[in-house]
Amino acid sequence: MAMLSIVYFAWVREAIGRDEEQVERLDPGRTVADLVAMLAARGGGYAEALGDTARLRAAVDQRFVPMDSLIGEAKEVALFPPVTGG
Amino acid sequence: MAMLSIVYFAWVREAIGRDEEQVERLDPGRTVADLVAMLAARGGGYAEALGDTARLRAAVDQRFVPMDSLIGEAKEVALFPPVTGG
Amino acid sequence: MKRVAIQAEDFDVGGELAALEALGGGGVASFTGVVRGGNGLVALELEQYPAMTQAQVGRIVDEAMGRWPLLGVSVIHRFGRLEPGARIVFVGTASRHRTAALESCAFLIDWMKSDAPFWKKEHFAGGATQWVAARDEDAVKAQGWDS
Amino acid sequence: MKRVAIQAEDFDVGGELAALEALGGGGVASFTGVVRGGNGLVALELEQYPAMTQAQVGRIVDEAMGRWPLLGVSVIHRFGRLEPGARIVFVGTASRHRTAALESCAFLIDWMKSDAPFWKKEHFAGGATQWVAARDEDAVKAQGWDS
Repeated sequence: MAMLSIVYFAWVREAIGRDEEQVERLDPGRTVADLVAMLAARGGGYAEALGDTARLRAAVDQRFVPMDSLIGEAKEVALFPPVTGG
Repeated sequence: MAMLSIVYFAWVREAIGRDEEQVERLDPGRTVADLVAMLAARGGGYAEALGDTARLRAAVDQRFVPMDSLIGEAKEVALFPPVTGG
Repeated sequence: MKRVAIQAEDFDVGGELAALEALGGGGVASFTGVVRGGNGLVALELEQYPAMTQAQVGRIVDEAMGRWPLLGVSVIHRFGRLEPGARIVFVGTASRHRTAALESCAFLIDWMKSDAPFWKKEHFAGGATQWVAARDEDAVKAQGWDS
Repeated sequence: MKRVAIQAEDFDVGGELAALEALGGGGVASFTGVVRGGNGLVALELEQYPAMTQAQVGRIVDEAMGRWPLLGVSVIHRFGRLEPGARIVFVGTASRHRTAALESCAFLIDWMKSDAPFWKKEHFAGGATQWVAARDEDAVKAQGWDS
């Protein structure tokens, strides 16, 4: 079964308590926001980290994307706070 | 008798063949342009270097000034081409 | 010349600039970012998204080289734990035109400061920590280059 | 920190920048001008007006420090005979604000390039020489900062 990697950074990573995990690949019609809602529904650190999408940014296969982007056939979704640069 | 130093730079210096000379201090009503005309009237390298004031720039006591500035009680007048910086 | 380095180690600014000077363009501009102290800060911890950083920085360097007539660009960004006074980021640009060198340097550092995939965590005396929030002004500044 | 040096000798860019980094501002910008080769140029000879140069450069540095919130400025300009690849001029600025560091660096190098009392003579292979003419574009650029 095809899997999707999810990677977390900064306080998203800290709240969830891990920096990477694998989930079953979603229906190609699902968006990043759908994935975030699905993960937040787990409660606990997930709800804390992912409950407010306004505080989150995402990348699909190492490209920044808006939350309503389709995940499609991507291999990796990254969820993180707005970057703070150098 | 009070003297005025005149200093020359770049091709003005080369055409005149010296980098510095002393002249008697002029009447306080005289301008830099008057001094230039007086020197150019000597002919030779002076005429070559100082004949066309549009090609010249000046400083009085180490301050850039327009050609119609009064020399007044200044101690040093510098005559040179437009600067070319670094 | 195009050099992008994402590294934990410090770097030699003089050496980076000498390589850019040697390209023969006549003008080299640079910006170096250093960890600022104050408010009891004992260290800044920089986290990155390694799979993304090198590619993203490379892409923005290509964009700068397309926009300005540059002979060389060097970008270095550090990650890990950095104490006040430590260098974080360096951008160097070489061109025959000083305006091109200066403007592209400003463009690149604006992008590095607002869009590069790094996150900063402040460590204070006594053990308190805090993730630095993104500053809107940086995003606005970087967008100013889009048009 | 304010440093103005008019000298024949080369200088250490890394060392100059390290002194500016040490001021704690967080941002250091620089521009280095290097003699460009080409067209058979074997050397550039820089003549200055010594009684004027140091004071003039000091004055423009003071002006930059009044206009931007700077912690330090370093300006170095060489005179004498310089071969292609040699450094001619350096401007470094340190600030808490990277825009201030970058803008003041651009302001100072524009001034140095258009208004500093230096004259350049080109020496070519075969012995020909030519005084470099002032470029109008430099004067226009420097004036752009007046308002």
